[in-house]
Amino acid sequence: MKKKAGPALLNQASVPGRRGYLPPVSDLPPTPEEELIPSSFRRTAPLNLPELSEMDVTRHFTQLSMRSFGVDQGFYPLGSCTMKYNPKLLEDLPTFPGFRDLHPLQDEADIQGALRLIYEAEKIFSAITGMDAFTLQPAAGAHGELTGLLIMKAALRDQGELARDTILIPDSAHGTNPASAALAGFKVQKIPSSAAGIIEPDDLKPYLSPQVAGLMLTNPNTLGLFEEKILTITQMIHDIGGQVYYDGANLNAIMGWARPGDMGFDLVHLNLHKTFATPHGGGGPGSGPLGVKAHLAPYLPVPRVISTPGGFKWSDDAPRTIGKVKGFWGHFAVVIKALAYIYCLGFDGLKQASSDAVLAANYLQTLLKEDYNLPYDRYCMHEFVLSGLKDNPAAIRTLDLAKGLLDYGIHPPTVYFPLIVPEALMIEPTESVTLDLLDSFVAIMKELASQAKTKPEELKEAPHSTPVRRLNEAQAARHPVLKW
Amino acid sequence: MKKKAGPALLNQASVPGRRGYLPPVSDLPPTPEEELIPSSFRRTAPLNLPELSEMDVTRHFTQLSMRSFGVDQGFYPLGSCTMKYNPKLLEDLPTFPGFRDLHPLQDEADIQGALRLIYEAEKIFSAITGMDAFTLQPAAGAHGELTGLLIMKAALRDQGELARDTILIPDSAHGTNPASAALAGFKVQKIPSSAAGIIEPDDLKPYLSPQVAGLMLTNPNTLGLFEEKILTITQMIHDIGGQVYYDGANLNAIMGWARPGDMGFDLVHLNLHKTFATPHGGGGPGSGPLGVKAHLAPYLPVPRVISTPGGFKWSDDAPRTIGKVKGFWGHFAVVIKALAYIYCLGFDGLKQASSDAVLAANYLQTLLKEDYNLPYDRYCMHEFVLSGLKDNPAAIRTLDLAKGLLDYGIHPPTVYFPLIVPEALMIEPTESVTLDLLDSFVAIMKELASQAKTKPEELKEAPHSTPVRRLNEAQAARHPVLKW
Amino acid sequence: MGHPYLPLTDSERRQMAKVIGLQDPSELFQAIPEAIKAQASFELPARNEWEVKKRFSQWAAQNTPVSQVISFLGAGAYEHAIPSALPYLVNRSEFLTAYTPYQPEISQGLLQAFFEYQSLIAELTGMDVANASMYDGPTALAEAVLLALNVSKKKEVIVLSGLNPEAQQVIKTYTAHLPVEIHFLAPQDPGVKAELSSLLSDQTAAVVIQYPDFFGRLRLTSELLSLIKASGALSIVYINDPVCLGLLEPPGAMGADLVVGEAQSLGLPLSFGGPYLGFFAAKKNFLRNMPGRLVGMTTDLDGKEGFVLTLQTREQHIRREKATSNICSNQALCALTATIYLSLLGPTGLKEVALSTVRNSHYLYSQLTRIPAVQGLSPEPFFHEFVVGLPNAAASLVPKMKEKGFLPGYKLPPGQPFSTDAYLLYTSELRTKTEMDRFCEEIERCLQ
Amino acid sequence: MGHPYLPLTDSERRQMAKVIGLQDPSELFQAIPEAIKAQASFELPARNEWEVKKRFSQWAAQNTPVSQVISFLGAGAYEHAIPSALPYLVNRSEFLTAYTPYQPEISQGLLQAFFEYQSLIAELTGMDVANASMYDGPTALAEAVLLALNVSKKKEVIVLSGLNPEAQQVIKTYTAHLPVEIHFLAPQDPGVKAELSSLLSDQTAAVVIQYPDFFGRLRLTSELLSLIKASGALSIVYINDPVCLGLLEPPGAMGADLVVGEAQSLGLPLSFGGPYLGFFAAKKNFLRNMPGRLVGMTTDLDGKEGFVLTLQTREQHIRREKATSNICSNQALCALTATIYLSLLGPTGLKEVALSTVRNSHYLYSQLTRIPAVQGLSPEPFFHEFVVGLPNAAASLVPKMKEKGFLPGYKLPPGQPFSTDAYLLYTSELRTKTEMDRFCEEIERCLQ
Ligand SMILES: Cc1ncc(COP(=O)(O)O)c(C=O)c1O
Ligand SMILES: Cc1ncc(COP(=O)(O)O)c(C=O)c1O
Repeated sequence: MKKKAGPALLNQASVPGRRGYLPPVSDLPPTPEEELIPSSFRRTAPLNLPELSEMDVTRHFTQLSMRSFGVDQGFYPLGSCTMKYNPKLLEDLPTFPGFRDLHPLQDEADIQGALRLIYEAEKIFSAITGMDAFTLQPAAGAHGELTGLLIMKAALRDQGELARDTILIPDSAHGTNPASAALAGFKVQKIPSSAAGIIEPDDLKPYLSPQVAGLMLTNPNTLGLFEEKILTITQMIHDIGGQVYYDGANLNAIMGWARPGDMGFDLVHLNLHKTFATPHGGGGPGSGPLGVKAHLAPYLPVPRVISTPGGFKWSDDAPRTIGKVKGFWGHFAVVIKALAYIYCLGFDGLKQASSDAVLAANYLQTLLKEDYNLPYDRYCMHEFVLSGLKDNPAAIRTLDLAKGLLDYGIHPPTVYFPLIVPEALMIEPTESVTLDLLDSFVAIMKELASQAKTKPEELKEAPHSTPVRRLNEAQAARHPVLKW
Repeated sequence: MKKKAGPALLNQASVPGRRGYLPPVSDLPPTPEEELIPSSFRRTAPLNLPELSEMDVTRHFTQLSMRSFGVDQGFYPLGSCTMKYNPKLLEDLPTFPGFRDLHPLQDEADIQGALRLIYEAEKIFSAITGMDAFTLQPAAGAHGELTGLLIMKAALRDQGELARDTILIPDSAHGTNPASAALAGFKVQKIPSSAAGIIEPDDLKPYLSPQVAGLMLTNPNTLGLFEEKILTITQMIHDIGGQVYYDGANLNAIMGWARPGDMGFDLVHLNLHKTFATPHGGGGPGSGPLGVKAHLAPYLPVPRVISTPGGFKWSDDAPRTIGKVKGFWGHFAVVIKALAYIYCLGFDGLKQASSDAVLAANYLQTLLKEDYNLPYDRYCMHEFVLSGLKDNPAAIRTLDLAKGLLDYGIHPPTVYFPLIVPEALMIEPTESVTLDLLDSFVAIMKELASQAKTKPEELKEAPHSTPVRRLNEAQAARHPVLKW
Repeated sequence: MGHPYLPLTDSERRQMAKVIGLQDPSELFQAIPEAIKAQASFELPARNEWEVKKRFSQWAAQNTPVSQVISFLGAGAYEHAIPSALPYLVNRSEFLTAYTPYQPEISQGLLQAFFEYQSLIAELTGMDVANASMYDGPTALAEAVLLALNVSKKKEVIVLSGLNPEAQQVIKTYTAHLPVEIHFLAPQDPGVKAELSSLLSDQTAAVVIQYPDFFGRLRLTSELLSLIKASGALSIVYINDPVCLGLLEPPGAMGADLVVGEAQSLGLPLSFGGPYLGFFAAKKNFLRNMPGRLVGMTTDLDGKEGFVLTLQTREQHIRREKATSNICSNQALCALTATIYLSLLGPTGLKEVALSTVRNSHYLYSQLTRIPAVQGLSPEPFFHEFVVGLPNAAASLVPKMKEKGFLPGYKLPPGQPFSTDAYLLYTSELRTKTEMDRFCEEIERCLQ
Repeated sequence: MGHPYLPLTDSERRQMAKVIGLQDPSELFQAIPEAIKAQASFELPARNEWEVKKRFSQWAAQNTPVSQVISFLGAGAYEHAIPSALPYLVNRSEFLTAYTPYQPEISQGLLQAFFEYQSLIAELTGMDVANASMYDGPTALAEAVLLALNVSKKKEVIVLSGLNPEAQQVIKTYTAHLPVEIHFLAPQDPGVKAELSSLLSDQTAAVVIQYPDFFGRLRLTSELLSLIKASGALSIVYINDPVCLGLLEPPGAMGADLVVGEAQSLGLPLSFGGPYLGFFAAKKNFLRNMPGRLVGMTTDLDGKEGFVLTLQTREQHIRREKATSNICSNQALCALTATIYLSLLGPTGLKEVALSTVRNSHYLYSQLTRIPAVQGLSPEPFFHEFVVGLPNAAASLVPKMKEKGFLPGYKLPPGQPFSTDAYLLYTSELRTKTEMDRFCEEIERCLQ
């Protein structure tokens, strides 16, 4: 007898004849199927979906939720992911029937409020980033990157500059940057970070060739360090005719303090699901609006919302557009949430949020570097990267520390990223912290550091309190079982 | 360092200056308080409420929820409480602005839909119970009882029969029955159950005196047994001029199969939070509508909803009414849910629900009586009462069994009630079960029976997997700490 | 039948019947006399979720909720802004679908929340103890009156004027059969104290006073409470909108014995009158006479802190006819709602809401009473409700104002205590200056 | 400042700065050049929750949602009834506020749900494997086309007529910079097969066909797929409303290589176009070329069953520029929604919905085409969408019908593939006979 076992798979729980929902059905006389759809198109084998009652379904997914962990459950200092608190107001707004039940192809007369919302969101994102125009079409950060890179590509084609086929990307960058560049048909040239963890103009120089289409950067970078030479860097790229792309994943460090547009960036994507508090949903949906400077605005995806004396309208009038990168107009419901978050904080609040996020990161960095290696020992921005334990006779790995945290009800930081830091532990507390929470996290991290010496075997076996123990990932990849 | 500790009390988590919600505030010029409210009325000491951010509050109550257990979490065979599944549709309906934001004192013209709903609910409750009129005012079952007993009292007063001051109540009855009778100014006379667990007319006879105002009964009774002699019993009470009250807590056993009105009952309350699937909310709110036969209808609380050619109206025209038993009109939002549940099932569904509830109870009774004492060994209705283990060398108590179930993620049955069964375990599976669920419950109960012999000490120390172990109730009562 | 709310399938039913030894589950109903069974059926088709939703939407659409108009209607039920976070937390199914926490080891969350609720109510009211909830304000008050009668063994209760009419009626109903006398004071202005002292005697079990009263008046003073105490009677303070306590002196600090009331305004929607939330707070010497459930702090076998239902020997399931009350199901989820509301608002938020309502009411009163045809009937200090006379407007006023999108308050029954066409107006924190100014203009127009 | 979304207080900030060794937190921003800082500010006041809610309510009120009218608008986004239980479960904060389940030990719930999603999509489409979601249908299709190009190393793709126009545009955008040719077939009727065989060559990487197509037509047959296979090209089937698969033969059973599409109709609201849910299913030989996340079953140290993200070496965070796709955040919560939707509906429910939409569409088509001025343009077998010509109605039709409370479908762009004023109409399971009859009457009246 297994005590408190997890829920069986849906198909195992299925019992023929059970119903979970009686849908509304056509009230027409029941014409037989075969008179409607020729038999050659109809299913031959029965459809093998689970058959469950509403209670079965509710308990199943409730129990699954009880084996999951979100920001509402506890501290989630997952670096690069900006796991801030998601205000509940945001969840209410997209359920207003005027938004929820709005069809994307309705007439302009019936969607004035929605168009207004898109218009306002684009304006405010421009103000926050210092860009000239925005599209809300991209579905997530990586999709924003792709959109931006396709725009760069299209502009190069118009300029007859297709020989510029290389994008420069720092070695600390997120994997989506090179992947997006490749998808947009570019080659990727890795740029090394300096010993100080940032890009030195001198280090960049050797890579500046006529093949360079542009540079992708996030600032602060994935080490949590502000690229101090940013004005020089963007200038250098512009000087050779390249564009500079800002990966907005780290915008939470600088809202209200600095704008990518003012740093010289030509394109910026936002991760609404990071910076603007829309929930991550277990992996998505996100939203990755892309902003550009005026010279690239003609390439933005269509349609665009324009304001006219007769009201808001869709405009397809963009001969140089790259076209559409997604069905319809983007993750509208996610944009609603982000916009509401921005309105609630206002300029001062956004600035304070960044200030708090940076303060919290530095507070942790100050206290944790006593026991953990801090490869770049300077003030960080919203996150910082540790490199394993200082005093580590038992060779405890970052993975062990992460699993150890699970037993304290804390979501571990990002591990083994960025790739340039060995045994990386990337910690981003965000502004959604209290001093108590930070202090208790420090205490737990210190406890783990001491356990690493006193009970290393226990730590190597962690976690101990989760529904399953460490899982065999090699087996999963060697013998993929991807469905029941 | 406590691993995964529960959340601190709100006041302990409070930090001065923190805000959880910025309410909308008056946009008038800020007249100083003292000009509005004389200082003698204003607070002298500061108000010591917790100061928390929205995240703090969300995490606090989310973590509290994670230390609680409802029907959605798992099996809940709590006898007498009818812990059936609460369909989610029910939760949606009261949030329609037309219901949620309706003020109880609005004009009749503005509340026609609400009055209609009350009218329809009263009609349908009458149809289900076989009564002539209903009031929705009572807040819960016990309140329905009080209302009914006050009506009986008022009728006696009108008949000059105040010498009838005694209510007969079986020894198996729920505590609210005698308590309600006392509150309504009656004396309580206990009636013994027969060896077969029901009321025998011959046993009742000795108690039939001119002092008897009436009899309170639930049928099936709290042992889960149908009072087979019910027609004789109600006749006997009527013959001596008494009224018979039906405690509707057990109506889930007989919906569509039998109606209290047809059994001879004069008054019936319903527990919408049991029979009609409205959630229990951790103890309430319930709703306890009271139905009466025509001769008692004039005494029902006011106002009543009446249907007129000009629409639905409130009527206070009831000279013999007992008045109001509650502010406004009852638990309107709970009534909405119950009515929706009834519509979803229809007559056939209600009848099937009772049939399934009874079938499930008998299935468990059949399988559990192998290892547990079954004091009344006959077909039960929707619930049955076991009396401890059959083979019990280690003197394992019902309490130990209950705590043992907690380790399997199952809510224990009701224990030590009804009072007439030693070591009672009162099991009510309801219709919200699958055969798998029942079989796994039986397996667990058998496992406990075997543990009682093989590992009695472990069972006496159960639960082992809950956030706290057995709690010291004596200490709590001896040294009451009722606030922080 | 395959119904979403009935998980068993026909084949499972057959299997189960077989195990029991039956041909058919219907045999289980053989104890019911055939004559009864024959009468049980009635006509009611099953409907799917969508149809039911549609029907209720239609009924909802036949109502005009206050959120669609500009409302000045209070009179015992109060519109307030409800924080978005609140329903998300209250509706967590661990709370929503749980029963009373009789099994403390898996109910620590609910128990802690109720303990926190008790603490917050005690703090708000300034009292020693509070229970875990009552059905609503009026029934909480009725039970407080019964407590006073029981404890004192006296037979008279004095109810000062200005008590919520619903509460008055419930007190009457709850005591109609008892050999006691409830004096409902006529609302004499001024002279509460004088009249009260003339009525108070050593036969007085308790005096009931609402704060602020039904007409918004602030009449509770420590002096009045001392007078009551001196007579040997208990003072029972009734509060209908505890938001006021963000600003007002708590009755406990003035010496009240029992403070009970209606806490709908702490985050519960209007919902056409219910469910609401009764609260019950007392000085500690009445602890063992209190109705309702109590949660206490204790320790587990390991000495770890935890919570349990306690002092259950007062309750019906143990003490039966000798219990302090018959209450069993209470308003647990509503108490949780109030706890979350207060946690979100904190002292500053609650005070802001209270102050906004007062600021609005005083502005509106001053603007309305500038209109010649409007009579100001709230000369005493008032909180967020006040009374004005709108003579000669009578029948036509309300419909006219409703056409303009206003709910102009509660029309007081004629005579008592105001002689003219008197309206009771409430101003929530949601009302804006513009709305109030437009309201005054329209009232003036209507009265011309 | 005390803001609900900013838990730190000023005093905490001071304390923290001190620990770091700072006078003021702003010193942490000294790395930012002053010139940049000076430009950063813009005008935006903070607003409280209530004000924000009000503003969005007003904007919502400026829209006319399909739930307020009788809509025949589909064309790629489909109105369906959404079970009440669905949002309660999806919005459990453990799901809603979690990140991608990189830590499997505390994410078994999410991982199991995604595993179940993969299983259900594979079952519905009749394919070997499905990933854990894509952004939406059009991007899923674009990635399928890229997969085919990459795997085959060929340079041509044929897109049969009747592909959703949004998807057509996204394919174009995703491939514009590549040295490949995408042939969008002109919609010749009949003759798909003939034309396709003339175009197919050993240079064809893939053929894309929508099922049912944008015009509701059922054109996918095993024969067609065999023809494609014989040429050495991959077949990519695009599905825009998987509800259809409650009734229709799954493309996998007919031999499709890749089946991708848009699953908005599985429980996601219209939401003005997003977020929706792309799905991606394939024959198992394409497993290691698939984009997106995959969840696999494995065991833990004790041999207990569990779930992990697997085959991550295809993904960007490991393989960087060599990854099969750049996708990182996907549509996890939407995939969970579809999983719950399918669990609630089951095979019977899904078939009922599918059958109802077809029954309605065929009835409406037959009733509309009885009207002399209406031209039936869907002679082939069609599913829940069809095309009619409403010549001479042009500009005035839509406004007139909207006045009567109808959304009369999607006006197809002129010319392609229909020469008249053609409208594409969708009939969800929510449409009733009465609604459709009234609609026909009004159309007839409009056309007179
Ligand atoms: C630095 C950085 N860039 C880009 C991304 C990709 O964003 P998304 O997951 O929204 O596609 C991430 C997400 O983790 C990131 O951290
Ligand atoms: C048999 C019986 N009668 C009466 C009641 C009291 O109902 P309520 O809790 O709704 O007041 C109960 C509740 O447990 C009960 O089981």
